[in-house]
Amino acid sequence: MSADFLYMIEVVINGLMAGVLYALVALGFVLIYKASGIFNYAQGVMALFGALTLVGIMEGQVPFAHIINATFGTDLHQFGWTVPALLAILLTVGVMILLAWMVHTFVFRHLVGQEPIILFMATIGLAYFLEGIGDLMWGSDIKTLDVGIPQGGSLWVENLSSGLGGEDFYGFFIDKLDITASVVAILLVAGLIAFAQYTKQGRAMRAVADDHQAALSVGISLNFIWVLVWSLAGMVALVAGIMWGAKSGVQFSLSLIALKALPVLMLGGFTSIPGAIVGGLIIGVGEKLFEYTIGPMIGGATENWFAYVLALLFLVFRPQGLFGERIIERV
Amino acid sequence: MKDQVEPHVTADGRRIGGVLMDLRGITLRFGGVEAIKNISFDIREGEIRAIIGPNGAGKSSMLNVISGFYHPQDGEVWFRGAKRPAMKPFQVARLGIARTFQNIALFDGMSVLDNIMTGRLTHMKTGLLSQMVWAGPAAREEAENRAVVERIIDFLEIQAIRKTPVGRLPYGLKKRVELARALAAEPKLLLLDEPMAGMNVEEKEDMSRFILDVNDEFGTTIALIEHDMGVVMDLSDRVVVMDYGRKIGDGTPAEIRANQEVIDAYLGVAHD
Amino acid sequence: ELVIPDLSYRTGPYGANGTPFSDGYQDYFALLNARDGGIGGETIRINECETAYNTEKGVECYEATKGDAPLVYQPLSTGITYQLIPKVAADQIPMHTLGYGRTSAAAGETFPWVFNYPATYWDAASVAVNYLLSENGDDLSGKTIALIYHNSAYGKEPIRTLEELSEKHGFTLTQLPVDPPGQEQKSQWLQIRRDRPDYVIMWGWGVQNQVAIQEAANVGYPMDQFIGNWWAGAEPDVMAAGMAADGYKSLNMNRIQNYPVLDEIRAQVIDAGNGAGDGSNVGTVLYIRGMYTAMLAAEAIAKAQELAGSPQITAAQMRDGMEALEITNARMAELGMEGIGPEFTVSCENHSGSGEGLVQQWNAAEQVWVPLTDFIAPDKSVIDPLIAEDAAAYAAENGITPGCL
Amino acid sequence: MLYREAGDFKTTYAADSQTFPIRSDRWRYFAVLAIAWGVIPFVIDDYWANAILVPFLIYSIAAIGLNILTGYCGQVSLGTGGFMAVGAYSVYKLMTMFPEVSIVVHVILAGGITALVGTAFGLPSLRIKGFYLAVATLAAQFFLVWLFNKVGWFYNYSASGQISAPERFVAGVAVTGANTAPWAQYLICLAFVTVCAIVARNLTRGSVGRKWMAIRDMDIAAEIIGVNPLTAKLSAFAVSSFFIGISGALFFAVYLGAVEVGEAFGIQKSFLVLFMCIIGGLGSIFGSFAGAAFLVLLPVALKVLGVDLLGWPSSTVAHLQLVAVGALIMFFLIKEPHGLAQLWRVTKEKLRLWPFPY
Amino acid sequence: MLDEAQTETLLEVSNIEVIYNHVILVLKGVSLKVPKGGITALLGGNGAGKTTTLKAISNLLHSERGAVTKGSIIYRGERVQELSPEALVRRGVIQVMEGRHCFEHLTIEENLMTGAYTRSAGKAAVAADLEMVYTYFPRLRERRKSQAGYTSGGEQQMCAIGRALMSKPETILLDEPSMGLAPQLVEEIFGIVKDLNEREGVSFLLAEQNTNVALRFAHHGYILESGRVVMEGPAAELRENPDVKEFYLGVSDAGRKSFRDVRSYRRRKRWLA
Ligand SMILES: Nc1ncnc2c1ncn2[C@@H]1O[C@H](COP(=O)(O)OP(=O)(O)OP(=O)(O)O)[C@@H](O)[C@H]1O
Ligand SMILES: Nc1ncnc2c1ncn2[C@@H]1O[C@H](COP(=O)(O)OP(=O)(O)OP(=O)(O)O)[C@@H](O)[C@H]1O
Ligand SMILES: [Mg+2]
Ligand SMILES: [Mg+2]
Repeated sequence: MSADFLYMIEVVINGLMAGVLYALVALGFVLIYKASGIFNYAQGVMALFGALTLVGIMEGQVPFAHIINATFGTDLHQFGWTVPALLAILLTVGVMILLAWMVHTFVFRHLVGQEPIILFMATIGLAYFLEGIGDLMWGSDIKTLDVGIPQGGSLWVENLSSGLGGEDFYGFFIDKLDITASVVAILLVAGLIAFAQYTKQGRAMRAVADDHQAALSVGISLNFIWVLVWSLAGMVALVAGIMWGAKSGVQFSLSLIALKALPVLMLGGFTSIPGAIVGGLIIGVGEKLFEYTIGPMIGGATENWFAYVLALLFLVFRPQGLFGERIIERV
Repeated sequence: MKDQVEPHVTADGRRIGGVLMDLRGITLRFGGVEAIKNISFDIREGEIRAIIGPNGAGKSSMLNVISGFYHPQDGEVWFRGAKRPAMKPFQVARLGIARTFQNIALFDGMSVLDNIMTGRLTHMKTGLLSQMVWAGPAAREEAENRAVVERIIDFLEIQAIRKTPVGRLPYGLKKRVELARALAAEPKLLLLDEPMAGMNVEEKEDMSRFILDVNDEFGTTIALIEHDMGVVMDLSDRVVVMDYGRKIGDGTPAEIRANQEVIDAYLGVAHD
Repeated sequence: ELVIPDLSYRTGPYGANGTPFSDGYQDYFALLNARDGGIGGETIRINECETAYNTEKGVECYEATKGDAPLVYQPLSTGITYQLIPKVAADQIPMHTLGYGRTSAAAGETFPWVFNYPATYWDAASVAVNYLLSENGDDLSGKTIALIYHNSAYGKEPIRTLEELSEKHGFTLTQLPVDPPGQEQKSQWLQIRRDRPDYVIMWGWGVQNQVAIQEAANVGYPMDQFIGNWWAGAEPDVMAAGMAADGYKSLNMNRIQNYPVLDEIRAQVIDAGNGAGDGSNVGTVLYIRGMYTAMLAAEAIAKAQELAGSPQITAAQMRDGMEALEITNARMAELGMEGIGPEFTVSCENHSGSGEGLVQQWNAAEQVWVPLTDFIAPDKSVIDPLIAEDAAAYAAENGITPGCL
Repeated sequence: MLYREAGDFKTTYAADSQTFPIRSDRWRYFAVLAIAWGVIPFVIDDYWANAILVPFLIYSIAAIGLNILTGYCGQVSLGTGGFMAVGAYSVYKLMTMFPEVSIVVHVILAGGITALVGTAFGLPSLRIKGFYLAVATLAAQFFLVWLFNKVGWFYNYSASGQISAPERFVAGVAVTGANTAPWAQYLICLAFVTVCAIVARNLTRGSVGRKWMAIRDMDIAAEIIGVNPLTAKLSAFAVSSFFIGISGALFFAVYLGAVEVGEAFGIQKSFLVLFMCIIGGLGSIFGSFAGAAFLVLLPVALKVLGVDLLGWPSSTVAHLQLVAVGALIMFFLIKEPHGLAQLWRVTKEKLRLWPFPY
Repeated sequence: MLDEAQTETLLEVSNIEVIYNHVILVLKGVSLKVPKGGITALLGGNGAGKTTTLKAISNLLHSERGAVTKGSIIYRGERVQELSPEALVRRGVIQVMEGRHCFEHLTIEENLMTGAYTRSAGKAAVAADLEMVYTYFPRLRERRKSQAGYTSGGEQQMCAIGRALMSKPETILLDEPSMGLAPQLVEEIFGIVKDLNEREGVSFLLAEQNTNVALRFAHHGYILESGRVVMEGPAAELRENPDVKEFYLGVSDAGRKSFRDVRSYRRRKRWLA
């Protein structure tokens, strides 16, 4: 096999892996959308917030140190202890659940029955709010997150495949972090599908998405369902935050990964959990291949827009995304 | 073969003309569900034609076929003596077919007046540029059409709610506004999908009066779906009965009332 | 009292970079106030305004602070610099854009109010190439160099110069743009992995740097062939990759080491509770650069006071001070920062100083940047014509008749 | 009775469909116009022009434009930044290619070019709806930004890819370039705002506006009663983009003077303008102004409060500002989901009943 | 026939006022009682406030920006105004909303199953109830795998009622159950109401336009106009009231009028609302 072709395959494989990472973010969106019709723009910031909190807890940072020091003239920064990763993750999950509860109780409970765009807007407000709080709480410097996920190219894969294509081919490059992310994503997706399809809460969640009022009228507790779903989404965000944080450090830009998840959502369908994964894979491969093959001819940096254009092309044929629920149009 | 009744004048003095719309062998499927199975019937100029049948029989689907929203897999729609080609709903509307909807489809964000004015859209022609400056043709056209709409508002006695956002209106008034919107189009053929659902007798009487007046004064042909047998029997000239997508009866109210198949499938006990 | 605005950014995507710089900038003035009672007897007041690296907020900050008789602006953003170039000229307030902004502002006759000493982007590109030349026995022919850059005005700046240089020295230049913020660079690095260029030069900022260094490590690109410009060579850029970043190189206009002045700052500013930040940044690359920038401003103020003959100076006098600025090794030593930057002088024709920079390398085990070289001079024979051309175009477009004030 | 509508009779339909059918509203409107044209230009200074009024006016145009598309026609768009960029780059190219033509013409032409581009990107709206469309418009946003960044022709091959506005005059007064007086900047923007607002109001009260609203409220029903969705949606995209293009052109030429596309017209801009529409009130011209004012003033006000009055460190204020903006957005939505315009309407209803609670 | 004097009052609404959006006053002091085991009808024209009353009871007003500003709602001796709709369902009060409100994207069967959301009874009991609903509405069984959004109006109405039954309620607030149903089905539904009432002791509060049928099945009736109760009494008495006859039943002394005749007579002036 020619080296060029093999490199192409490598790009495809890496595209798939990148797609999984996008899908991790997209999953959180899907959960909330499915349960409430809320298009949660804050998902990216939630990932940032989760990762920040995790680092903060692991390193024993004093939350709101700047404000405390400024107001009381103290000089607090660290508690002086460190927390093992696993325990810290559990604590962070607790924080995310608390966050979910607060988000619901203080914001979305009061917006039941509003139009989707209003809810969307509220999530943007939430994004600002969380971003500010995250900075105030943990500081805006760049943090490194190390929960022990292996990183770097997998030598095993590289050695195994290097014989395939002569001396111009160095073997496939696959990042160990990506492999981990894929495994985690598959587990998450399987779990979430089971939840949505086969549990009473899962059904209630879909009911709520369709008609808040009617759901209330049959005794579904919006409060419970929404807190549940926001908690789940918070946990998914945390997972995404951990993966992306390990890649690029924990800092503001992490919140912008939401933008990478949007085309994935659009392509997979806002309401479909498997759609998030499939969408992620298609987008990942599509944008990487395009950048790799066509990109150099037209000046590169095409990934951002190409992902959207690709998703758009799919939508023209299926306006609700590949796996989204059919949009019911009747009179 | 269809019965070829000549144009005639009814007992109460209304003129019934020739065939306005002719539906021939309409079949409509949704995936596995066959909502309409090879149904044919016609609607004559000037008459009030009722479509009745149990729930899920395919009545609303039939109206949707007529207004071009559903495209039947089989069958032809003839309008004013010509076969109607496949059309988009808005093109059908421009032919002069207006309708109301079973689940009220008003524009919630607009006032009653604006809602009814949307009914005039097929008659309003000034372009974007002229509207931008709002002088001359645009303003004139607006005023002219407004006058038509005001007549309809007076006619339907909804002057008081003219400027209210329709979202806030109670059900019955919404139905009336919807009727007003359809009337504003000055249609040849008016399709009414359960215009009297959710009304009490008094309101039904009002509605009946409007329907009769429209039919009488403007000579508008009306096809209506209704579950209140009293209304159907009193108002309509001819009735089509559907059941599970099939046509099980077609004739004058008296004939329908006596039709055993209709009684079994729909009416239950013979209705007074 | 002398007013120095500080258009800083401590939030937003680049907040992690803006914070240490601004801390250093402010702390140095605080030190002057605490230690010397200001400059020439006049205390210095910092007027901080948060821009979030956003041009509109930058303009708002400029308008909000300019009524306060500010002496010099220093926006730390190429985008904001472009907004302010015409404005400062109209308002007659000097602006200092150290190693960023519009390169052709070096042409002081066209841009009398803008200064970009001690070096410009184009200098940086040339310094990097000169460094590589010295590494390769003055011959780069047949080599390939990949430029991975921030896909913005800032990132595109060096392209012109590098293209000229590639022609002159016979190396092949490939360009790999990365859309900001730059979290996803897989395709770029797979391309690098496949093509194995001899060197990779990076023009990045913010998260792009961290990801690039991480990805370089992942694909096994040799760190010592990977050179960032001076905005891609600070601690946050390399920390995320941990040990894998060991050996990464970058340019700098400052030599990073523990200067006596830093101890003074710790003692007299931070410990006294007057620090702009919590003190944790003192001594880092961007902190030192901020402090260095402040020092250059302070020296220019001193010069201006000398020229004006009074301690209270106006913005116009400040400009004259900047144009007459002279930084010598002796003076830097005197200030407790010996060798922190190149020696240079400013003149009406040359607002960009000597253009020298050095190469430093990251030692991940010790977590320090180690200067590898002395200050390297750029190839002015390539840069100067480019500057002249660009300045002429600007002058023509805006109806400016170049000349000294 | 602080606010009255009664006793204000109309005898013709034309009078009833005028812009402000209620007399007191009309007077208020004239008063605002009089102050805007007759007073502010004489008192305006650099700070008010550059930091507050000029951006407010320009964003108002953009918000009106987006409101036409999103508020009136129900098509959520996140491509506003990209369309503003089209306006900015068009006006730049026109200014440099035809220096002798008046800038006013250039700005209008830039609006026209943007309208064409907007219409093209509006085509998918025929198939794609709701948030799917919103996300799809991001394709326009990212693609346009990429294009202007990549193709040298658009920025006249300048080294950094920035464009900067040369000096141009209207009636002998500089309106672009460094030497523009604040009142000149303000007045040219005000002129465009006034015309745009009137045009928008005219369009939205007539049959075109009703078509848009019908599509927004229930597109299927609209089609069945005779609205051609193709022309309705595309005309909304065109008109909306026209306004947005004008605002982009002014944003570049009059306000900033120099822009870099990714920075000035990035996705954040799209969001910002959308916020303005929603906070102000979807489907309301007044709301567009209110939203623009709110979001231009709020950060400035918070900063003045935090840094200047309370003396907090600017970084803390910057973070708190995010928190406060976020919290206020949520608070407003909870208080009144239909925006400031609706808040005003409800207040009027209350005033009408005053002093009785209902 | 239910003996009114004997039974306890299950639900008591006293003198409530409801305001939408802080400004629109809709109910102006409505009081009514629902006795245990009774069928109580709430009649009145469009916009009289029937739906609003029901929503006030089931606490669904909140999400429509409406609020009860005065008066009290007592269920089994407990003030329930501050409860969540869900808590009310758990107490056995469920509302069938006007205008169907099915979950469009769920299948008919899934819709029905959501009705059992609050129940802790085992799978078997739920399955048995599902079976019961299917027996009441065979049409639903046929369409059980279709998405509710694609079923006909009448089918959706059946689905909504069936869904409410799935929660094994003690009191059902039925809002216009007959709307859009074929006459045969209307009879059937009221038959089911009667059946549930008599055999299972379910109490009903029934908002209806179809006065004729409603008064035939109800024990007690209230007539609402413009947010006030203008008349109340046992159903049988109401049926005989001449005003009710004329305005709500459409019969005059001369028997049922034809709808064709409406154009030819002027209505008698009605009582003041
Ligand atoms: N969400 C709302 N906001 C404002 N006003 C409302 C709202 N809902 C209802 N109303 C008003 O409250 C009044 C009573 O409405 P309601 O729906 O209770 O009447 P109803 O008796 O159920 O009528 P129908 O038989 O038509 O259903 C109406 O005038 C209506 O306009
Ligand atoms: N778009 C669609 N997709 C799938 N099935 C449909 C669709 N529209 C209608 N149906 C099915 O077709 C059948 C007929 O529906 P239709 O709405 O025409 O009934 P109808 O006679 O109007 O009944 P009702 O009196 O209850 O309104 C129903 O079983 C319905 O579920
Ligand atoms: Mg129907
Ligand atoms: Mg009702």
